Amino acid sequence: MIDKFRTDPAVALAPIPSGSCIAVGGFGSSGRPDTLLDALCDLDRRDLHVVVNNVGSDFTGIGRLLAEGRIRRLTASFPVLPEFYDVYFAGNVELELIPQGTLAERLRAGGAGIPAFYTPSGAGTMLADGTFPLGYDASGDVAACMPERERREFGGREHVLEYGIVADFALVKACQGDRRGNLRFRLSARNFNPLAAMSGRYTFAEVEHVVEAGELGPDDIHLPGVFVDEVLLASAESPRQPAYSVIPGATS
Amino acid sequence: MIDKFRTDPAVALAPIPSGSCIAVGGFGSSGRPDTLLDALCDLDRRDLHVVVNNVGSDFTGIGRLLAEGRIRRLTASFPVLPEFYDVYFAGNVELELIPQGTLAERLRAGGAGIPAFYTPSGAGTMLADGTFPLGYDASGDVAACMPERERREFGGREHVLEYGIVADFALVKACQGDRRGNLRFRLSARNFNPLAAMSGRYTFAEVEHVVEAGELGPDDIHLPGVFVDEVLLASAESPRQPAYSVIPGATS
Amino acid sequence: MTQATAPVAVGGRSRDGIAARLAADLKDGYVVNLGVGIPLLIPKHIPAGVEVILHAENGVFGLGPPAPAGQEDPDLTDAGKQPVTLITGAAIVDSAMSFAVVRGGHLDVTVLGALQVSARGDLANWYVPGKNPAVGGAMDLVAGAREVWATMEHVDRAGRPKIVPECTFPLTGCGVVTRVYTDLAVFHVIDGQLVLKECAPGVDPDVIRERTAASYVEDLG
Amino acid sequence: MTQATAPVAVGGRSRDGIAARLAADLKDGYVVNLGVGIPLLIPKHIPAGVEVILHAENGVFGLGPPAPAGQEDPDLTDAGKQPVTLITGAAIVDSAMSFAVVRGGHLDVTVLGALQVSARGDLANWYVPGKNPAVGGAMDLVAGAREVWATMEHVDRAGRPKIVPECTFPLTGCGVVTRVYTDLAVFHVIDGQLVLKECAPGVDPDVIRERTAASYVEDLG
Repeated sequence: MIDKFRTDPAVALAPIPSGSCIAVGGFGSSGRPDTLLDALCDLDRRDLHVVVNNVGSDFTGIGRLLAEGRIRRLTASFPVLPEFYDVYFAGNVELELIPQGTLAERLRAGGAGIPAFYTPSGAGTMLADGTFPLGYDASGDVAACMPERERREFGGREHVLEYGIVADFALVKACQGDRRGNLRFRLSARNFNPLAAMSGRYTFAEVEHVVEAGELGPDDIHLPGVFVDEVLLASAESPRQPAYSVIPGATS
Repeated sequence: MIDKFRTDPAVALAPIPSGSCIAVGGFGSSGRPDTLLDALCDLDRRDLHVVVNNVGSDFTGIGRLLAEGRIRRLTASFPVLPEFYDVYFAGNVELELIPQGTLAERLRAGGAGIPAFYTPSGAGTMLADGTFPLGYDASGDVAACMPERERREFGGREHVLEYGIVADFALVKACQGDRRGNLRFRLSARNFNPLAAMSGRYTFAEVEHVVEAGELGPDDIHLPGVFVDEVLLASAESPRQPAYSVIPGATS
Repeated sequence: MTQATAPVAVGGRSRDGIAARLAADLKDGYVVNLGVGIPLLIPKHIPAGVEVILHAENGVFGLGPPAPAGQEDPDLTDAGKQPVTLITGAAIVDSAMSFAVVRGGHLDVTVLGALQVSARGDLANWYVPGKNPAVGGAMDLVAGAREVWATMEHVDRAGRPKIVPECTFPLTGCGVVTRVYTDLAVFHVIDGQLVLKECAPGVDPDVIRERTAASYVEDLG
Repeated sequence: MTQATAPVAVGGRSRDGIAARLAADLKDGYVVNLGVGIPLLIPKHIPAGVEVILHAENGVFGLGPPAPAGQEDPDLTDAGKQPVTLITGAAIVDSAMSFAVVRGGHLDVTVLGALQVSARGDLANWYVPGKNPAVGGAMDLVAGAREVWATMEHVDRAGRPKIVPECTFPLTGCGVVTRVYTDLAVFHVIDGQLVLKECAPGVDPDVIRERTAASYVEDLG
């Protein structure tokens, strides 16, 4: 019988070695797998390449990984946290800055067996022309730049070649999950979670609610269990959500 | 107020000219927009480039377009209908034969602003090397072949370059739709419908059930209304579905 | 801070006035993405009877007003991570689908703040060198939306023109801007050329000319 | 039809026997796509206690048995357009996601019928020149699945070997086959080289050699 449920995050994540590339879901703290990120910190993993849309605004979640010096490279669109930049400019972490839509598409592509695709996003900018500093050295000079993107015209317009991202592992969060790994997300906490899950060669999902197989209808599953390897219950410390508001008839 | 509901298929589809490229949802007769396809035939449109996974097994739906000689080119993975091949070998319709996964991805890519992507599917086969007959002449000789695909290695493996498909129009079928064009599909009738809808510059959806805005929860919409321009009620002649069977505990 | 070098007041629109002027150009049924700054003032100025679907790049189609105090839901935020509400009939998608909409040309308008706009519609709005770089969805939005409307003060706090022959700040996109709404004027970009379409009430075309570094055509008909 | 040239019977497995032998190699938790022909005989032979998720390329993860008479649902078919059922906890996706799973290497095994398999694991199974061409998902499946298991009679109806030095029929994929299950034998493809791993009960290795045109290594340990 297929049973992807696991109970102990420390045991589950133990096979993740230092140095891994890890795709993480969430947009700020919304839909971020804090239970798994905390377990990774507690396991003292270091030298990580973290692929995530943003760091968030405090020292929880990705911010904790950063504060504890566990990140070697961040691939993101919107780091935000000022302390991240201190570490970046000091030469202690690399930043691969990627347009948000390109990042989402690269994660999906990696999971979908598409090694590369062309996009107009970023064409003609310093995120494509090889001048954006990937990292600094200790004296504050640029040590390396992000690679220049291959360019090609389609329909008379310049596009850049972007590569699919296949992460060694993925950490994601969902609202509900069953023993087969089928996941359902809630509202805008969905965001990058299905894409990070697709990108991971081995994917861990924390869920707010463990459900029986069949409780999620076949048309109500946002991500089929084939992309998920292990399912854990989110820590009770994770914030629980109240009912969201629909403003009837409001248009803005 | 946004109201994408239309009542008369003949009036709605009248702006589709002969010669158009039309993406159509469905897998065989499952999820195929027969109400819209019948309207297109009744409007006597001809010389169409139809992008659809398969023709089906009879002269309804795509089969009717074919029987009435309205198709100039078919882009598909699995034509099936023997009469299609009679017309193909007689030089009266072109066939662009595409691996099914590539076809799905090309429709999605066209709708997603990805002009081209690389895939391993079809690499090293006659669907990629420029030898598959696109069409025949009246004497039964090959008049033209499908273009040879650009090749490129990624990870030591050969891939081919495939282009996004942007169709002039799309015809799709859903189970439910609201006035904003939000759609929800039912079971395996979903198939190519969301992708055809994305690919269309202008998309018509026929739905089995018209619902109020808000009746479909925000997490229960399979395709956001932004991809849909007009929504029509499927003809009552379309088959209605009984409840499907779940075999508890069955594993095969 | 820079009072000594601040520009002489010449009238023109307030930030709310810019938002209201732009909102008047939104059409019923438009799907619109709003950036931070002046764009966030737009919703309250959308004309009655005009239904606009507001898109948040984190996957919301149909943003409502900010969440009332005490009803914030951590699972429902906008692209600025602020708790929001939904309109009836809103749809949620994942980030790849959100940007499939954007990149695929299914967004009618994206309204963005700008550091600079060039004579041919180049946009710089994501990065001030020396500060902390972050791009978010800006490059996807300008590459994909059918219309890119830049909103900004006509000159910066030091009085320097922000509509310039060539952007000196790093570009967000090349030739992407289709309209510019400032406190002084409305420009359209037509065939790669800036065209002055409107002066704000009480603002003389000469005032615009002296505060605009880029060349442009006048079409105030 | 071709009785006159039919091969001499040499024992070996029936079609159901091939399916049962292959089914014994499926592991608990595998996600498996089954083609038409012999592969469709596999479900009834899956060992007790082994839970396998059957994938249909039209977007089903968790196919159940064919729909009972009178309970067919036109909205629920398999890739062969036959009415099916779902197992408890099945998931439905669209065709792009269905093939994202396939192409992305998330399918454990695809089991396909074959016209020919070459010495290095090339597969031909989609098209007999002169007949009606249709490809479906075959090229995606062989390109993407972790394992590609070909099932077929060892020789064709005329007695000609189907395991050949080079495929003469048009290829479905190059070097994609990882195992071959026939009425006579089980081969694995290891480092681009066919390896005979098993003879069917009562079948002598010499019989396999004379009915196999491709060179291969024997590893019957």
